[in-house]
Amino acid sequence: MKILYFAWLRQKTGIDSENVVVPEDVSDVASLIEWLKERNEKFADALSDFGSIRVAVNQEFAELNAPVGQGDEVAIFPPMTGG
Amino acid sequence: MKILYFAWLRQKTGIDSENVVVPEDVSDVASLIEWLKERNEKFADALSDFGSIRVAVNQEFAELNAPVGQGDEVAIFPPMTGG
Amino acid sequence: MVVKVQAEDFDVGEELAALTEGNWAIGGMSSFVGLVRDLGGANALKAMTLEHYPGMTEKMLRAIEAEANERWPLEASLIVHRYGRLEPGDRIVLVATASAHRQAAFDSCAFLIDWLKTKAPFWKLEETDNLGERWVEAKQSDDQAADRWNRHDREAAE
Amino acid sequence: MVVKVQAEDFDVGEELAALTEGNWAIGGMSSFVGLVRDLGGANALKAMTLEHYPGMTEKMLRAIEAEANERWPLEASLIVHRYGRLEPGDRIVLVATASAHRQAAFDSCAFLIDWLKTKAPFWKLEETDNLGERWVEAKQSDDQAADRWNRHDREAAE
Repeated sequence: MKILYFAWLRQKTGIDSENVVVPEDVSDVASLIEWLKERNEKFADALSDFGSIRVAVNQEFAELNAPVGQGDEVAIFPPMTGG
Repeated sequence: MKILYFAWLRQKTGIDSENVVVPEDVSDVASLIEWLKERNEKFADALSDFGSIRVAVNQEFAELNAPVGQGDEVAIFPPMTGG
Repeated sequence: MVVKVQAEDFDVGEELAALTEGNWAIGGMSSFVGLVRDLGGANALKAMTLEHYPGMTEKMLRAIEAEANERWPLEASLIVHRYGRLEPGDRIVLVATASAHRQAAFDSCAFLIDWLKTKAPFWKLEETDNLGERWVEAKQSDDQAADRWNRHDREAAE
Repeated sequence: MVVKVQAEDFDVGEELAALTEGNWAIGGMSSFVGLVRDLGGANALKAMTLEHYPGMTEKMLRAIEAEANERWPLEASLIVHRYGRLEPGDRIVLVATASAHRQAAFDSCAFLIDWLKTKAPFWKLEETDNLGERWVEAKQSDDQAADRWNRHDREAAE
């Protein structure tokens, strides 16, 4: 699974893009985030507040219950501020 | 008094601008128009419908009861279609 | 506040660049360009001639631009309106407003163009192959669009 | 329908001219330019860096532009959005829509810019002398502006 981090999520995790092999019990966005939080302090901190992060799966906005799998591209970022 | 005519009012009267001396009983826009209508057939036709004409006195929109006098600039034209 | 009434065409890029140049308080600029439209068909348009009332036109455009600047916190505003003979695709009018906030820019630009349609002393003469010359009639929908801005006032006052 | 996501600046005049060129069905073109604003004072802005999600950005801009074209009878539409490091006064975004009718042009342009503020995957990092670097937070007022367009749908459906 390819995971991308943007804005302060990129800064806090120290990673802009990574390829990870996720365990089988990671089946949706919520379980992916829980798994990432257990990796280390930086991730735990960056992902502590569900309300301040947004997720896209394969470049489409996704809810916490959206399914994710090994071949997916997942992006994690704060609320957008374009325009 | 200087009188200006625009658009089809200019075409129907055949005049774009004229200086006229108006009689003393011409004291407002309505009486000016009545007086102009009596000049000839062209004017009577052009000014027959109050609803389709607009008037400005000294370059400000004016109602039928607005006063007019010898030194004024009066313009008579159809509803505007700018923009 | 800039008002130009002219026969010549205008350069949209130059006009808009000049409007915002050097003013860092501007966050958004809204603009509108009106063009001579020809929908083709039996009454295909050959040309449109705009007549106006020199003197009164400039005076009224300055007054309405001043009113837009009173109603909204604008950093800059511009009206350029052409007159004379124009052909399909030609630019007729450019309105632009700039503000710290995008909504003020949008609303004031819409206000100015709605106003121009009904209150600026311009008249349009269309030339078509089939119908010859014809003065464009004022549209009720344009009056209603312009009246919106009065209604807003009344509602705010109630 | 044109979408450009680029680091370089854009020429507003050229972009707008290309949009309407040769299309005589266009009666009005509405456009909006967003600029890097600096209101000065204690937190005077030095620069703003826009980060985006390459691939998703273009895809989403194309999707929203397609939606604007479904909702309004547009003849042409354009979104140009920059990324990278920008300074006060620099252009960030250009949105333009053209239609036979001015109201369609105005409404669709407002729709696109409201949407961009909340749904396009861009993030802004501000650099100021006093506060250092700070990610711009999403504004509730921007969400409300974007939600307007959903409300219109719901009201129409009721």
